[in-house]
Amino acid sequence: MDWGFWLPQIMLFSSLIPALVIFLLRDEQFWLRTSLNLGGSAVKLVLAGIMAWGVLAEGRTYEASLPFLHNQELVLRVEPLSLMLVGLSSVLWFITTIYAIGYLENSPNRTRFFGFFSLCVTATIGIAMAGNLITFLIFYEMLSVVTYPLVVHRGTPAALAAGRTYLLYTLGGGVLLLLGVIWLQVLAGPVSFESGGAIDFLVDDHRTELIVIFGLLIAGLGVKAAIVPLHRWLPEAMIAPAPVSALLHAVAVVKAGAYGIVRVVYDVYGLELSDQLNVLLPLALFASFTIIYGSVRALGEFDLKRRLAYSTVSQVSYIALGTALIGPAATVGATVHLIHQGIMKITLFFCAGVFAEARNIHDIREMSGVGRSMPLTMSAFTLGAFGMIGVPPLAGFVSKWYLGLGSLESNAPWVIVILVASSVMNAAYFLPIVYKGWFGEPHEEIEVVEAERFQVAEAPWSLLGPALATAGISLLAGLLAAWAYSPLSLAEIVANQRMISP
Amino acid sequence: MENRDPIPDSGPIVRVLSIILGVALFGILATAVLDLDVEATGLTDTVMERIGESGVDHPPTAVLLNFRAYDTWLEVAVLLLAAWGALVLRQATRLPEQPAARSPGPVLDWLVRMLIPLAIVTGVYLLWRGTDAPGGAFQAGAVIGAALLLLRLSGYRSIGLFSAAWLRGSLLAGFAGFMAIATLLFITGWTFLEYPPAWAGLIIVIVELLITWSVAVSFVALFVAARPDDSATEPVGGER
Amino acid sequence: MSLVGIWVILIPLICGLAAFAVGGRSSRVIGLIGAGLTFLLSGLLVLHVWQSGVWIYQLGGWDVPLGISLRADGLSAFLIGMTGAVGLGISLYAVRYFEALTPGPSQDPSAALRTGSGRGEESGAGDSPEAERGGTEVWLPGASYWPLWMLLWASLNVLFLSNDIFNLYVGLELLTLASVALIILQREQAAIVAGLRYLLAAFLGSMAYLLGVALIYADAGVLDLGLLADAELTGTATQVAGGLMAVGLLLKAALFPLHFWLPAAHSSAPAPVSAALSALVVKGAFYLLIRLWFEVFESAGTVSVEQMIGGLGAVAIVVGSFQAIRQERLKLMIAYSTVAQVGYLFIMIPLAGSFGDPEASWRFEAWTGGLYHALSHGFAKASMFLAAGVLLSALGHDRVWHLAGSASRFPVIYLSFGIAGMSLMGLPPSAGFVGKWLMLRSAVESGQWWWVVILLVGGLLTAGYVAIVLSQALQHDVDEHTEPHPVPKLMTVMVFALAAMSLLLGLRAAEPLELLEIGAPFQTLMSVVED
Amino acid sequence: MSEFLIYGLAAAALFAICLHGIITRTHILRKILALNMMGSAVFLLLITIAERNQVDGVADPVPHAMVLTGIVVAVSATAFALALARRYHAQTGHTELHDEDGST
Repeated sequence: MDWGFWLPQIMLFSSLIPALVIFLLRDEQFWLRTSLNLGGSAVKLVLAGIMAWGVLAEGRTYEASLPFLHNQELVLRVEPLSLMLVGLSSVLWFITTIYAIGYLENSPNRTRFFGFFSLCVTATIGIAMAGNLITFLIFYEMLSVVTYPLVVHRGTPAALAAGRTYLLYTLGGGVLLLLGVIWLQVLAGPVSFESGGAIDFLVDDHRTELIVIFGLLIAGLGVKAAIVPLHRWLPEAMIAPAPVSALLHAVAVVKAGAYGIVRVVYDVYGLELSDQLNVLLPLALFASFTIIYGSVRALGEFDLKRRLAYSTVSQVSYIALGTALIGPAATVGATVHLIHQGIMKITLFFCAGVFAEARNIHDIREMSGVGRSMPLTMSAFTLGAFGMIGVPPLAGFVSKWYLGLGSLESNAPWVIVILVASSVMNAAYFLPIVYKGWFGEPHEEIEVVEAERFQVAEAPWSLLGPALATAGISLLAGLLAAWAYSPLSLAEIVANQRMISP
Repeated sequence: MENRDPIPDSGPIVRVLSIILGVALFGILATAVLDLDVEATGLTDTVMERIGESGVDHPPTAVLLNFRAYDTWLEVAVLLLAAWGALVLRQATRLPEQPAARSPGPVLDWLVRMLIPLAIVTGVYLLWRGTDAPGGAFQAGAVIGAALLLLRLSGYRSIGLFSAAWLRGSLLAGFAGFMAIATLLFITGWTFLEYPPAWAGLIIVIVELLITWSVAVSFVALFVAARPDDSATEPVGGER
Repeated sequence: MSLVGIWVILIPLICGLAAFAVGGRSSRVIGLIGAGLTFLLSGLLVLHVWQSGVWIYQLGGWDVPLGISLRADGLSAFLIGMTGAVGLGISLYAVRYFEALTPGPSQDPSAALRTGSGRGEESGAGDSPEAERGGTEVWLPGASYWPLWMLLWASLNVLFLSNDIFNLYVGLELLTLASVALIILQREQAAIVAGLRYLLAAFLGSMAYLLGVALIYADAGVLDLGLLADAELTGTATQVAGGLMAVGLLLKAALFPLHFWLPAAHSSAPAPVSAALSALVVKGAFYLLIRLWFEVFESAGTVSVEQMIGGLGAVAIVVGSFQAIRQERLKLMIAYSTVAQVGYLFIMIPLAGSFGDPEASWRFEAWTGGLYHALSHGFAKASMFLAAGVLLSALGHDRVWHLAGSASRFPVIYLSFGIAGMSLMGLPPSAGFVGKWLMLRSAVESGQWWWVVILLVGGLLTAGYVAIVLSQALQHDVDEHTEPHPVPKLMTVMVFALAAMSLLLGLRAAEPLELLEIGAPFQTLMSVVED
Repeated sequence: MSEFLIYGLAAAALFAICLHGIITRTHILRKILALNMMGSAVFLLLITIAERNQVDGVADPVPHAMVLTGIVVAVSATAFALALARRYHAQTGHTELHDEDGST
């Protein structure tokens, strides 16, 4: 049996099949559904481990090509860059599944929720493993569609309105991407992802077209990556249940956009060609503006999830910014942030969900003193927040460090200013929460029962555990950054493959 | 329809536009007609060369029932569908008797007694002539159908006598008979819709007979079934 | 094996006639057998063409031009295959659908399915004398449905296989009459008007087509498509004939502004009939137009005419979609969606037409893209109409604004609706995406940017009406006062199966696309050039 | 002017007139009649063609056959349309096509 061919497919099916079976179940069939979910995500996790071993230790590449159109195949390929997103989604899906089971117990329409949830993971994994542009496009669009039912899951008018906004943005982005992909394929034939890009032969005859296509592709991807001015759907979509916000809107959906940008710049155009076409500076400017704008807006939000959402807007653009800088350190910073941002942000969203569930806290002004009754949750939150700010030795620090190095390498010192400004603002919107949570006076409602005032009353383990786990991972990712299998090492491999002399 | 009010037609603008359209269409069609060759032979020679193999002498009949039998077969299906559609419209499996059966007057009675046999003879003659002169199943069917209708209209029992199965059988006979013969021959190894040369004449006559009967009954069924149900004969709420 | 092309016409006819002859409840057994066999035969025909290439058969053993020939190339097989699969799905659905209509001792009369004219429903029974009902035999809509549906199916196969322009006229009429008879099956007032209008429009279309046939015969002296294609006609008479036939077929295919008859006709019929009309019958006229346009009138076409037809398609997309968004009844919305989707099909004409380089590969790409879109629309639209039928029979209405919250009661129905909607929007992974992808590629390659814009905007407009339905259904507040009637599971399964097909055909399009290449008009053009 | 052209042009004119009738007449019966007549125009053209194509006094039988087939088809459609129209009239009392859209 040719494992290189089958593993990527099994990887897809490990979430697709549970999704399809779950749709056939009734809401009450809790155990069957839960075992399907956990089983699927466990299988996926194991497969991701096997492939990580294969890719990192044995230098293998897993690839499956399936016929699709004339001379156009669907390609699933696992190499270091895809492994980053594959690994991230597999680990986080497993953790989020546990969290979601705890979170959605007894709420209506669970079958629908978990079915679409697994479909979203399938789409994300597909995006991660896409070996050519059309495969990427297919899963990218699939992700847009299958997230919609999750956004409107609560079925309230606000959720439906958010769903409309979401659809409008993502479908609109999809149209731009589709046009870009088709145009590029018409010029270049089927485009597969190759380190360093494979379309430089077009530059002499089709320079302007290539620039326009780049704009279309980035605009289409920028919607999901929430680059200003295409970001508006993200805060709206926070109406969704916490596991959705956590996995999808902190990780899967925005990462799909950011990952797409990384792919387009590195593996479709290639840094050299992108540089030659002068398209990187505009991308860097948009990304920088988004970083600042997101932070400023986050400062102004008092709803916890919305503040986190604007923080996501800001943080995800680090990836685009790093991609737009030429130099190995910047590449390392950009790709490692794919993972780091995901782990840190999901921790924060998990905690936000816990606060909302256990204490009905939605506004940060209500968080005063919550650390006293929920110290573990608050610790996880603190770790996530410090990571976001970039406090050493947490994961966020590593990302920012490499991005800073990269900006020097590529003679763009102004980027340092952006990074510093953003970190200051990160601190400005996270530290007050952390401070209040630990040291603020507990809220009146909790004061009602004086005896319980300092009593520890954490949320159930199914909610707390995942938050602690991801917080731990984000700590380890920073501490063990030098380990051969850390995200950082992986990012260095990725960067080495795509290295060009600046 | 009982409406005797002047019938309003479309307004002047539509009329003018329609006239312009009509004139333009005529212009276009006339150009096409003028473009056609005034002399040509079409498929005349081709048909005449092979008519000996067809089993009949009259060229159109040869084309209809042999060379292009497929057309004819399907056309019987079209008629069947129309009659059937009318039955659907009535939601009935058989047709009613004349609602108020009244005794025909002596003159009508005499006329009917004279005309019915005459019509049947005419029909059979038309059918018979079809092999070597204009005529054939449809003309014959129309005449016999008219006879059935005449019976009905003058108060005799005709189509209403048919049981549901008989009615269906009669409507189906032409199409199904044609199909049965063709399918049997096809199963036994002949090309679909090919007749063994020796039997061609006979097969054509059988098919024509069946079609005649189906055509006659279909016409009557269409006429009778088109009549709305008696309870619904009066317009609901009058005109407009 | 080589005779499967005959059987695929004969079997539905035989079963239709048998169902008619038997009548009553047993007709559905025969109908089902017919559907199963026809499905199998359609599959065999596809296989045969796939393996042995173009199939030609001289009926009655008379060579053309004297006789009529049947011909199955990739395109015919493609559409017969689609008809087979969609037809089987519709048939299985219809078994249960019409069962519920059958008055029986155990059945609550109010449980009868409604076709949803939305107003003034006439009591079906009791307004004609008992004697007329044939004693023991009772009038059953199902008993008439099966034979008519089998005949409709057969006439589609007749159409897809015929290679003779006059025979195609007879086939078209067969199709029209079967469709109208099915529309009026429950003879609600709305259906009668719609059926009458449809019949008149189709009749007018047939007359235009027939006049075209007469002119062509006068000019070329033959009726066989193959011979006509070889004759490479270019004269004025041919051009006029082509125009007449095209207008006639456009009327039957309901291209804007000749679509006026479609929404009422497709929405007032019983659900299995609506599905067949929108998914299959419209494709019949479309198929014939494509055949004639690219094979017979190939050399007579001009860029301006092609662009004009494409323009009508574009207007159809925009107007149809906006009308669909405005509709308050689900079935009407779906019917207007057909108007818009038909517009998509006709964008193929300018793309595959004579714009730019006549030897360019984009022409073939657009041709396959348009046909793939037809395929995807076939499955997706059938699923949508059947889904609407389920909702209508369960809730007793199909008013879009009163579907709130019904997604939790009919999850599979809405899932299928969503999948079918994806296919209509052209979102991957779906068959609609493949069609749209190919057409877009062709438009970009040939530099016809205006069609790119239309194709993309059309997808978003489609999303508009699909999202209206889904967001209503996903609402939390349930807008329902009465418990919905239980709906047989098989109906739901069929809705899902058809939607799933529209998805699966988008995941593996290589083989169907290869099938289309067999005997395709552009290939013959290319081989002629090579010689 | 040859006989062929006279009849051919007459057929063309009849066809155009019938189209005018279909568009402008609102009474269903008249529409149906106009459609039926339109068929006659086509049949006239076909017969003219058959006459033109004659060889040794034998007219081309193929158009003849087409006319015969066409007549049956047209009669069937006409009869069915009439049945529908009568039903419609009985149900509504209208002699013109009406529906929600108000279009004709």
